[in-house]
Amino acid sequence: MNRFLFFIPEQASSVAAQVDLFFYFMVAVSGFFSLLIAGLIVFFAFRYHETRVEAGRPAIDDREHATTHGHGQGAVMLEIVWTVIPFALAMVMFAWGTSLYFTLVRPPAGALQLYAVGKQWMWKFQHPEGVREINELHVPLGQDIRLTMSSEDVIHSFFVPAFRVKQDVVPGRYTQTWFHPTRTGTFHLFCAEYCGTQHSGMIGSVTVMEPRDYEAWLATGGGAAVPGQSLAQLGERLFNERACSTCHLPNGQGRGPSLVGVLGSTVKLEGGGTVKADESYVRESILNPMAKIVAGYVPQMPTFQGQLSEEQLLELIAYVRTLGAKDGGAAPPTVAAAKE
Amino acid sequence: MSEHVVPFKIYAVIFATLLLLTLVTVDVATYNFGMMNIYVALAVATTKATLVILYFMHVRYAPALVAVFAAAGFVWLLLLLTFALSDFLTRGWIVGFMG
Amino acid sequence: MADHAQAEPHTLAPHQQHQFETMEQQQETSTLGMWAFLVTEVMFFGGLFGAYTVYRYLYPQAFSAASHHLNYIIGAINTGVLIGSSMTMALAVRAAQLGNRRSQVVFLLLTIVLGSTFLGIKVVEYHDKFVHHLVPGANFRFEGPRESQIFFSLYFAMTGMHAVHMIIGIGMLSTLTVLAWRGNFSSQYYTPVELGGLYWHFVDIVWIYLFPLLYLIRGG
Amino acid sequence: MKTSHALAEDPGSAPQEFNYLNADYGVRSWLLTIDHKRIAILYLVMITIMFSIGGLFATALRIELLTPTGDFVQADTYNKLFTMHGVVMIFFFLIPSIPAVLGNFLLPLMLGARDLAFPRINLLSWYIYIVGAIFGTYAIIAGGVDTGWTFYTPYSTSSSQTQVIPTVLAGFIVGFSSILTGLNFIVTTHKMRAPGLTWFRLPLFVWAIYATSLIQMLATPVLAITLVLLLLERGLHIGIFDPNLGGDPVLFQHLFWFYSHPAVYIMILPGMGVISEIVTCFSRNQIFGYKFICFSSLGIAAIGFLVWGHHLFVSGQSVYAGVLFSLLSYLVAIPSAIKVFNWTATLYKGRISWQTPMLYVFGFIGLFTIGGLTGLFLAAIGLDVHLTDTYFVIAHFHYIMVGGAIMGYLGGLHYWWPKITGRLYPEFWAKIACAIIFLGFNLTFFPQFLLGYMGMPRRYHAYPPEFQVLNVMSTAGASILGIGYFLPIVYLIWSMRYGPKASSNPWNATGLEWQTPSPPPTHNFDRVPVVTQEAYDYPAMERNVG
Repeated sequence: MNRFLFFIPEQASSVAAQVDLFFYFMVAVSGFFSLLIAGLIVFFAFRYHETRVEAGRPAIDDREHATTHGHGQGAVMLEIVWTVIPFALAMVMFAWGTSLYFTLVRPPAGALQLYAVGKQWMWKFQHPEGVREINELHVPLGQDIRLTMSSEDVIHSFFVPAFRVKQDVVPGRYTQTWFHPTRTGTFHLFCAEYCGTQHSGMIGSVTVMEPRDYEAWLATGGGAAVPGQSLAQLGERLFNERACSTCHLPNGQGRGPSLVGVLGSTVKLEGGGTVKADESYVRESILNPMAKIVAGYVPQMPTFQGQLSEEQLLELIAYVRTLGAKDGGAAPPTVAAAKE
Repeated sequence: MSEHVVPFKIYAVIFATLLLLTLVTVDVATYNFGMMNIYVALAVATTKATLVILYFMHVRYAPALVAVFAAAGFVWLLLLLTFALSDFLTRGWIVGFMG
Repeated sequence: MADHAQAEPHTLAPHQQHQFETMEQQQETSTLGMWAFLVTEVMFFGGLFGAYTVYRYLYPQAFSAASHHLNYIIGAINTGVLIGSSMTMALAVRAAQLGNRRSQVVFLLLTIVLGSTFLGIKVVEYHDKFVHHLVPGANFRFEGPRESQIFFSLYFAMTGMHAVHMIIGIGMLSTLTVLAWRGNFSSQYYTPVELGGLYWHFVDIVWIYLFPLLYLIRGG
Repeated sequence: MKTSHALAEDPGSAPQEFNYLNADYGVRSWLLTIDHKRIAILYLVMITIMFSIGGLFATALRIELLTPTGDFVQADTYNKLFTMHGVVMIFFFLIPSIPAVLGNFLLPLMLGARDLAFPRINLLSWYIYIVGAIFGTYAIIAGGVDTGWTFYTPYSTSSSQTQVIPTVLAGFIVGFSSILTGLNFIVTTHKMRAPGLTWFRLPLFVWAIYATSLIQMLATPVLAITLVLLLLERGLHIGIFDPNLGGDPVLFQHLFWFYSHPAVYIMILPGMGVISEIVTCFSRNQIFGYKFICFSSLGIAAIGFLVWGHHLFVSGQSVYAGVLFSLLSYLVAIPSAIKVFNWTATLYKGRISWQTPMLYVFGFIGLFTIGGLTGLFLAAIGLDVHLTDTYFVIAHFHYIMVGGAIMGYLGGLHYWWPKITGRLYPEFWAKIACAIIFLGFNLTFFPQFLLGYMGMPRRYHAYPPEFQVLNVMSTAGASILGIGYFLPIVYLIWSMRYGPKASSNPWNATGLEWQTPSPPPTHNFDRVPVVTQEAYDYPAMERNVG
């Protein structure tokens, strides 16, 4: 960035340049209208200042009189002009802004799936390979990255200015965001939703690495302890430990419905109605099993409210995800898979 | 003070209708019409409220301005409900949410 | 821009306030003011109805399950009682319009009695919920969906707010009864009774919606 | 027209006569008054105090932000400061500022009425305001509150350890003051107009106040009940907003912004009304597009109710609801644009004088234009993702509320000061103050747009060092702005005693309020005025001068 545009943060994601382009357009339009209005006011204020206009100047002729009164034909034309032109411009802004927004909220298929949990006042991240980080997030360059987020306490907001992404992290459900880093380096990570005393301390960094370096980093367990088990493996262990596996048999013959291929499918509910089985649905079904009963099953599952941490829930979901779709494939891509 | 004095008979008829509608709404609720139940219940309630407003509250005999005021609150409440629901009804629609 | 044309001195009728030109203007203004107030009341309850709508949409099964713990027979009886009180209130206003002091007082008293009956029945219902641990908070116990507590929270918030309005209404009616007894109103001036009536009918309307929304979620 | 012209030349308009200020003496005569003009003065005193308190909080905030590490106050103190700055400025200053002071004083005068429809309710509103202020002050003294003025759940209900309950009660109570004021104004406008004063002869200030009052009546009760639910949730944990019990915190945001976005228009619409009055008077011109301005006020009030979801673009609200709210937000921009163009066109071929109120008009139009246009950035849902909850938002709404609403308020206060007090303010000092405020304001808030795009989040006690230069500029601007605000308080109080006596119509303006002595008698008009002409017939007045 040159020094006149010092306030444009680094463009480190695929959408950053698009957002900035739209921003320049907005600045140009607003700048034009601001200068137009300011210029007219200054011009009129001098041109028609009382020292330049005689008091009791000759009566204005009728046509002009009507115009300056704001209800002649010319005046109505003016009103129409300055209603229609701003309206048209507003609709252009709306359309542009909305199409940009759809880019921002739709993660591309096959994105690398990472998890984040916000709590007062730190960010916890989990990689599918099991590596955990606090307030630092390492991601590979040039890859779509999807972040599924929840909060343990109050509302937080995941904000990386260099990526131009922001998404509130809401307790009790999952929200998501995605980005595609285009530049290696370390970038600010902020919490953007006020969350209490150390709100301004809930900051961290996102480090974008060459994929090769990222893999090496993962292999050493993020430079920390021994590389642990993958998220899905941890989830599978929980699935057995908490005896989920005794009822949710893969063949659908158990007391609970089979979870094979459930994530992403549409589930029929008892008493009519369906629900799209996303991560929030799986989460709700674990914590509050009575809320939505799958058609043909008896509501008998105990609640796990207060017995599982947000991280454990994410592990379980990572495991359920590996149970795959009905076509049998589609385990979440890891770095290696996505690179191919 | 030349307010319209409503005849007793009209009050009596309205009162009887209100009681009848209460019985109707209780009775209808014992059948399961699925989603229709709530619509029927709300339709009956709205009918009752309209009767109260028009006759007991004299809006039928009052200037148009009063009728506008009487309607305004309900219209605005509908705006609140509609636009708030625009969020909750469409949350599940997100295309490509699962990636 | 203006001429000072009207020169007649500003004399006030017995119940006329200084800012009004005529009694008629005063009466119309007061009525409009009451309606404006009722608009704000609709929006006040509107927030509760908004929360109710959203949660009923989100948790239909929990709401249905919880609603079965309300006695709809009692609710229906209470609805009848309240409609009856609206009827007597309307008749009290009519008596005021006709300048009939005696029936005015009688109907106002009847309205107070019916209103109090409603509140009495409500107390019995609240007591029942308390005994069965259905009051939201630390002592809430419910076999069934967790969100049932939200239903009961809204139930108490809505009916409680309604009851507060009833209590205010009864206080207001009592004042009106005393004034009517003293002969303050005539067929020429009965605005306070009329305004009291408008308020009372509004409280009735709120209940007309609360009853089916809270008590009658039987099927879906 | 001839009548008012004659009045303008009538010097002093019988200074010996009783007016509302000297009709009665003593504290009791003020505290128990039901005269709308005296109640306006009571409000003026209170909101000036509140503005000063809110200003002190702002000063502390700006000092704190001089350095990146945040070493002037602790983080918890900083959070309380910005929360109380917001609560005090919004609920206790901006919302009542123009309506309860200028509106209260002027509405009956402009309508040719003796008083508002319900004078006692008017006094009651002031007392409710006082009770709210007492709760607010208690909350401050008892340690303050740190939730932000938005009281977002679940932070406010289950996490914050501060004085949430008294603060929320303060907001709840003061809301009823606002509701009753709005109700009073609505009924007054409908029922108390002088003979001949039809809707399209009303001054535009009345239209603006009417539209404002509609919002106060329809939106504020929703805030009230939402705050009740918030109190219940905090006190009893009943689940309505608690995600652990199935509640949805986003629902709170919906209900809160159903009030709080229209509340923005409660703050700015009256300012727009003031501008319409002043711009036509000091350009000696008929207002351009009278009806367009009327309807744009109503349009803003109506559409303004349907845009609240643009505060929730990244909150987890549905994508489609977000798009809908974005579209409606663009629609509400159009009537504001119409107003700006009409004011500018009013200047054309006028005979403009640069009195202080007119300088405020110039400032208002410029700053409001920037504030409004940057609103378009935030309404663009794709751009809002980057900008929301950053300093860009802070800059935007301060351009509207400080650059717009407060400039309008100060302009109106100067314009009607001779009517309110019967004295003229010192023109020289007033112009100096206006210039200082304009410069200080821009220096304070323009850098914040840049900070916002750079990514500095709002409500940050400490920040990365690269944001420091702009923050120092902003603080420098704020100290200039502080001086600018201090000056009017001094010279206006001075003028009440030492200012030259004002005639009944010092600006030679149209409008019924100028046809009664300055200050007006208790019952406003000796005889009920009859209106025979449209508002703002300045050209006819000009011809008479010639």
